[in-house]
Amino acid sequence: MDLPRTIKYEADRVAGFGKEVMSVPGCENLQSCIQCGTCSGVCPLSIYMDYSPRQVMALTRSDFKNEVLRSHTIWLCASCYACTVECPRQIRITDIMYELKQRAIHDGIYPKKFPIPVLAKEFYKMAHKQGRVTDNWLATWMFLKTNWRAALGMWRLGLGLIKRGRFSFTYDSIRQKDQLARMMQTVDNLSIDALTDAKPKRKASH
Amino acid sequence: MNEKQWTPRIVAFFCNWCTYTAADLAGVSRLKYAPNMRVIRIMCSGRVDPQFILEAFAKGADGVLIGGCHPNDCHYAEGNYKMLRRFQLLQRMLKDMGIEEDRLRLEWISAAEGEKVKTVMNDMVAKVTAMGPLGMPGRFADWDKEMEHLEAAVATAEAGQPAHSHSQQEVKHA
Amino acid sequence: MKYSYFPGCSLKGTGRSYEESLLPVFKALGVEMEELDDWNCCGATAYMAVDEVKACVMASRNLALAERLGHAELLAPCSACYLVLNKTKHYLHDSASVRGVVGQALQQADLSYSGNVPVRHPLDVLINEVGLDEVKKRVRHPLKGLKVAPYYGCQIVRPYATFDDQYNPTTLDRLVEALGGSVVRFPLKTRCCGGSLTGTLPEPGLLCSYIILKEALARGANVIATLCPLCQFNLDGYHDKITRKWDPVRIPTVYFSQLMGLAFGLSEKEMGLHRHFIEMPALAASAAA
Amino acid sequence: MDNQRNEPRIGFYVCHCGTNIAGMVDCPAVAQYVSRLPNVVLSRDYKYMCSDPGQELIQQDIREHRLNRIVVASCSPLLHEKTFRGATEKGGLNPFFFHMVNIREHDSWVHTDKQAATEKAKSLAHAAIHRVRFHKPLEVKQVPIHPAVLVVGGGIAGIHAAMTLANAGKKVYLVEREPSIGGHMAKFDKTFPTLDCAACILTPKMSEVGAHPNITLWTYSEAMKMEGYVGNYTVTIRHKPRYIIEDACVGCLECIDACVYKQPKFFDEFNMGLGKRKPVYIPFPQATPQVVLIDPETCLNLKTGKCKKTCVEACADRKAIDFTQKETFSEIKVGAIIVATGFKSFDAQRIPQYGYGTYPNVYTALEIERLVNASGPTGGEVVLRDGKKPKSIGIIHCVGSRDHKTNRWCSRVCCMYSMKLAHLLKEHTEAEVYSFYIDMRTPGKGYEEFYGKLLDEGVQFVRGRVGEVTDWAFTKEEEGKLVIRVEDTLAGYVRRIPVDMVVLATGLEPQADAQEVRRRFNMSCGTEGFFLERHPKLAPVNTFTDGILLAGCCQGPKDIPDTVAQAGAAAAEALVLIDKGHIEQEPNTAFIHEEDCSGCKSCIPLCPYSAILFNEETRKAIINQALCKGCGTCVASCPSGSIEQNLFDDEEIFSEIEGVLAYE
Amino acid sequence: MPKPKIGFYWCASCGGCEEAIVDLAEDILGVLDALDIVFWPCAMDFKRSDVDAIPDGGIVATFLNGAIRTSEQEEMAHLLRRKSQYLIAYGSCAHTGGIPGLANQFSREEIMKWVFEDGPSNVNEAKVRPQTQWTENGCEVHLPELRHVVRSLDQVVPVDYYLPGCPPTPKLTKAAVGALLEGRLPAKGSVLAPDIALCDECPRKASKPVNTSFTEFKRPHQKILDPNLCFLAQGVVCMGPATRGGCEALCISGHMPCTGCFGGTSRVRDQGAKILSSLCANIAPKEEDEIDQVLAGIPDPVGTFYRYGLARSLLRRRVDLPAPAKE
Repeated sequence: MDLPRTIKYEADRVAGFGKEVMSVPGCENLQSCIQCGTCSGVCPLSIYMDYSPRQVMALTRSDFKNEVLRSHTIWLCASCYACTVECPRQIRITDIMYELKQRAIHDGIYPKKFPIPVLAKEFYKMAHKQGRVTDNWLATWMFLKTNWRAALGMWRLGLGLIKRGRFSFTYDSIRQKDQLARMMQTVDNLSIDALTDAKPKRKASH
Repeated sequence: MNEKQWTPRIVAFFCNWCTYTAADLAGVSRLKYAPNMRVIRIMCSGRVDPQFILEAFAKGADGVLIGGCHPNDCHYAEGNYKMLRRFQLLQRMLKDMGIEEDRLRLEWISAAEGEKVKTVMNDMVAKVTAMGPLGMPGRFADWDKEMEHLEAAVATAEAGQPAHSHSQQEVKHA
Repeated sequence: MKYSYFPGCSLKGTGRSYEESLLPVFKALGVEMEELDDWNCCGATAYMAVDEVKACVMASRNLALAERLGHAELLAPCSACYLVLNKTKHYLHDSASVRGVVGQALQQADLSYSGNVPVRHPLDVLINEVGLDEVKKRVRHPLKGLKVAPYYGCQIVRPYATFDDQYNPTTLDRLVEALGGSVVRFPLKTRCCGGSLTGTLPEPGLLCSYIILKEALARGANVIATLCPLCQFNLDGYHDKITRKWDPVRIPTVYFSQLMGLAFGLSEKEMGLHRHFIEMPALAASAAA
Repeated sequence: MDNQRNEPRIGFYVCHCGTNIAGMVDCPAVAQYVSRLPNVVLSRDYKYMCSDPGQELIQQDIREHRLNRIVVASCSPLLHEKTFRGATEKGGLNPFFFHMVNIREHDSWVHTDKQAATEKAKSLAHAAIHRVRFHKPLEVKQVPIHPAVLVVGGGIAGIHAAMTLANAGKKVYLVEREPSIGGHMAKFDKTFPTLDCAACILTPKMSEVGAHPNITLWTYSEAMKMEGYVGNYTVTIRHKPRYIIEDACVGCLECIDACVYKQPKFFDEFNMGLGKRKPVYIPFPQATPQVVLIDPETCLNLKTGKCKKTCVEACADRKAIDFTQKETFSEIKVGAIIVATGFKSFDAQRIPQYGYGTYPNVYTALEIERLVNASGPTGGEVVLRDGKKPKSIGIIHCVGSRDHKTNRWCSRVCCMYSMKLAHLLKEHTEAEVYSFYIDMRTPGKGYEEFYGKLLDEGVQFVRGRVGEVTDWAFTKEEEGKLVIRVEDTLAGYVRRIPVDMVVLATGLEPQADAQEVRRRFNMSCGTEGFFLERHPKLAPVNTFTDGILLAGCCQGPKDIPDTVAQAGAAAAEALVLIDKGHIEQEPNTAFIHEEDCSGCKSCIPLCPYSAILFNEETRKAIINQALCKGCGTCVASCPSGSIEQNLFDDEEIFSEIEGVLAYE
Repeated sequence: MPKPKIGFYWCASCGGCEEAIVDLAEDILGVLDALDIVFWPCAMDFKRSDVDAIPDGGIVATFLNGAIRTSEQEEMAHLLRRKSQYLIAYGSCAHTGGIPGLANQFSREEIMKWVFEDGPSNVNEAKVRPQTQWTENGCEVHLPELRHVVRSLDQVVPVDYYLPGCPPTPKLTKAAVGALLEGRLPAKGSVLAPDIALCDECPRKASKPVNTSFTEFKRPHQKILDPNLCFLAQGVVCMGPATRGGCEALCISGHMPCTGCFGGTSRVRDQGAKILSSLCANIAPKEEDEIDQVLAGIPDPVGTFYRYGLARSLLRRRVDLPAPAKE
């Protein structure tokens, strides 16, 4: 029988990862986490998480980048902000989750067929391209990309939506798509320096 | 100090009971702030003579900060109000003399507000840095340069004569 | 009273009954809402997960459009839009560099944003500007006997709770009472409905919805009132799946604006109630009574 | 000493303070810099200037190098100015020829750039060197002290301080605003970790206070106003009407039985509302003084004037009841004041997710103290509000402690008292008891052992801060219960635990009127609102106002042993003051040169102590040195520069300004 | 033995100080008995060459009035310094810059522009300005240059004594001359007037209440004033408390508040700052807005507190004015 080893060596850490996350505005307070577990205690989704939010905080602070970015936790966060509001150290946990999600997408470290990051990326693409998001199409694309069988399971809901006039057959979009594209291009062109105190790293990645 | 990069010099007058103690607290709490402030301890902000402020500017301060107890909390009942009133007219007068309002600042900081000492110090240093040097001694020297030509001539004329050596104390402020 | 209006993608799609009910009800109350011309996606939740700065740029375009339109305040009925627009305002206020990037991007569109357009939720305006007295005056068919579980969801009170208490909000409770309905004490009023998870990872998402539906029934409610299109969709659209997984929890979830419309004497059809999966059989009877 | 009047010969010392200063300031470089300044005869750096050898060094140098001015650059003058003045004096100089430079609190501890910090130290030292040239020899003033002491607050701290002083033969006024002394401790059932009966140890002390010939006990009274200065404070005390003549009441309590209200029906403050009382009542059986009082809010006669006054009948010849009583005031003179005003228990409703005030079976710890107390409202029987016995109980720690949204500090006693309550509750109910903690803090004699005992007793300790207490059920067994949702951070699971009773271990916070009291006694408050001690280590019971001392939880949360120890320390400090018979005053007073004063009177209204008088004969102003406190407001305001201030004279400050702006 | 020689000269001043010397009236005859006036261009026909001819230190004392404003004045100050054993700054302008010193609130360009172009009484369409040098009929003509900064005399050359006042009173002048003749001179650098503020000799001194507690400030023309009551008691700024006495309170007797021409006492570095400090500390209100309301009664603090002393004050000149080279 193969027993997995649970010990962590220093080599498993990605030095500087925690510091980097904590240097992002809004994420600084993570340094003062006292591991009380309030975040997990109030999280409606913590019951499904592989690491509890508290553990994600601990792992992040200790530079366990790969473990954090691979965890389901960050993708299960539904952004209800309960943890952020309750945290006795006023750590903006939801924002840290966003930060970790962005890093996961940027570094491509997430379960490939895991549907949530795919939804995020599809959402992003559609919003980027059309200026608006047509939710039923978004869902359709997402299912096709991850698990087309699941899409089949959704047919009843889709049909219901169509029947009730809640299904849009066309893509909604804004008129001035070019304007939006120009704006996004500007962001892409801005040097990293312009963002040092906000988003220290990447340009958009997709 | 070598002229590598200018950083402001700010003179601060802190009252013994509140603000000076708060600055001590900031120290005990190991809060970190900009090193540009030079604190002079006085017993009460009411002791701050406007002459001190003008003198500080004239001697090269880029800003002056006065720290006192919060209204109604003065150790000596109302010294801080006396300072507040002077401050309001002085700030206006300084503006008429071409010194920006932000170079003179009055803050109420209680003995408990070590954090506020840090914030105020950093904020004031940032603001004064943005305004650039006031550099009064240098300005005095620049103004007086227009007399150099004549002084030189006088010096030549007097060479060898012991009557009066015109070292001009008043003129050489710097 | 005239406001700029940012419907957001949902109110044009699966949540269109929200808009269909909100517009006539506010009109009846004398509140004018002018839709932003060519608004774009707010940059919501999923977008933020990919690029927060760009999400800010998306949101800022809308804020700038609102500023150009000139009405003092912007109404955002969707909780996610409300949150993202407000969050962007905070970011712009707090971070000079984000402000810089956004400013340059806006320049590309000949737009500018000075930070001066408050983003408010229609419920906020209803309670604090219009006032419940005005609402009461227009009630033709009080919702007598209707037991309502007021469900606020998460993003309207967290983390930028401005018009209501974040632990125990009461604005919706008071509105329902003004309409003649009765409110059940509902401890889950701000619990998450599962949000976007329901569509992606059915198990956790559905459980969230199930807990809310089940508890509303346990508290004796016969309808859940909500103010967010995603909450409405989650609580309304998945009854069959939930029933298959756990037990039957059949209870309708409607927008507060729909309840208002019914109380004002508008028809179910006008309020878009026919678009919902779970209809409200008890409501017609009680409203008529 | 001619030495002192000659040309200044300055000795300069820069202290390393171990690495406290030397770690951020290049001390030898500072000494080197100063050595080149005018009038500096000697400039040294040394590891610990405040140490004996450091002080010895100064004395020796004064003698060997004929120094007549001393400057030490080290920590804050508020800490060691006295020390170095002493060394200067021992060296044979007037102590006021010393000046101190703060390069620790104001420099090395707050900066991160060694070069900039060193630069700053140099310019601060430069200023002191400039300034000290103008120093003059000064005499310390002596003022006699009034030998009585006022103790404000009659909790265990106030009681202990008052007893200590009274036993030392001093006159003590003990003022308590509640109708009885005893404070919070009187409400407790047992005390940790020994489980002594709180009443058994407190009650005898209370009666002793009541009977002590040296103590004037004023309950239901408040110290309203304080004037004067150390050694000579005048305090005004307000006595609220109890509608009972204290001297006439013998504590027979017959009036209570006789009250027209047959049953107690009003909120009983002492029992946190868990019990009821009548309009005429005694707060609790052991109350001191044993005197009843009448609550005007509920007394029929005081409210409506229409009552049979059966109480008066019952009191009969003793005639202790007086419905015409009004509030009165007395004025006392004391030399020192001990402030022991205690704490306030955190209001649990401020954390709504724990359901206090919403769910009837959520209690605060103080309520449980009464509930488990044999003399409490239930006679010590622990029952829920519906009369049922709880089968499971959850105790939540850190309610209103260690929380940035409410109170950031650790309340220090909650872990211990929670365990005490866990023990008592288990003892009384045999229920399953859960204790939810963030970190278990048991730093005290016998405390950790107590924790061990509780573990042995089978209390379920769960490490995790509770997310919420709610009444919605997910499973069958949760129905009808309160559900605690928490992450068991040690086990790594989120848990839902249904219980019958929830106990909130509320933290300690400053009294609601702490700010007012602070102003009244000229004290400072820390960030969190507790009264600020002069120095956290070296002067923990002193305040920045001489003669005002602190004891107990008004200074910060502490347990009973620490409170008593601190009260003893405060009493000792008061004794030191009083027994000396006089106090020495800093000679930083202002004075007017008669020949310079034009008699413009500008200064006169500015003095907060009315120390400046106009001499009608000479038509000039004069300053009464005994009244001057040295704020310097008049000095700054004299339009003709005719007022000087010792230690803070114009020339001294001007030279300091010039010094701090001197560039190297 | 020849009579000691003395000189009088004026720089940037109004001529009032010259009047003051004439105001010695018949006493001037006594002066003439004892002294020999060798230079007094205002009253007698002396030329610079006359001064050049005197050996260095050949004049016992020169009374120089007026601030130093032009290159010529500066040159004369140096010349007279060299020729005199004692150089006496006579009157406010020489002492502290005086009224001309108020020009230190403006740059030279601003002043020129106003005086020669924008002033309402100007007719100068060609915008001609005086030149320091030009040629007329083959002759080169020179005019002194206007300096950018107005200076007190001691900011240009060392001064031995000061006689304050705008102008100094005959009594003080006489006393100074007397002291000079009798060799009873105080320490160098002294101001030859009492070192005590004006209130000491003010006829209204007794009428000043202990607590002025200002609730408003008025300028003298805004109010009908009680001729017997202390001005400060009436809410009118009087510089008396911050101003050296010795003037015999002439202005007060003329029912005008003191404007400060004698300068501060020896214990004060900046007269304006001192009076500001004293007045403000005695304002009644505590709220910032209300304090500002009271202070609004002093619309021009620089002009009020530094009417005679700006040039010699701690700040000397409006600090954001360009340096001469950069103008």
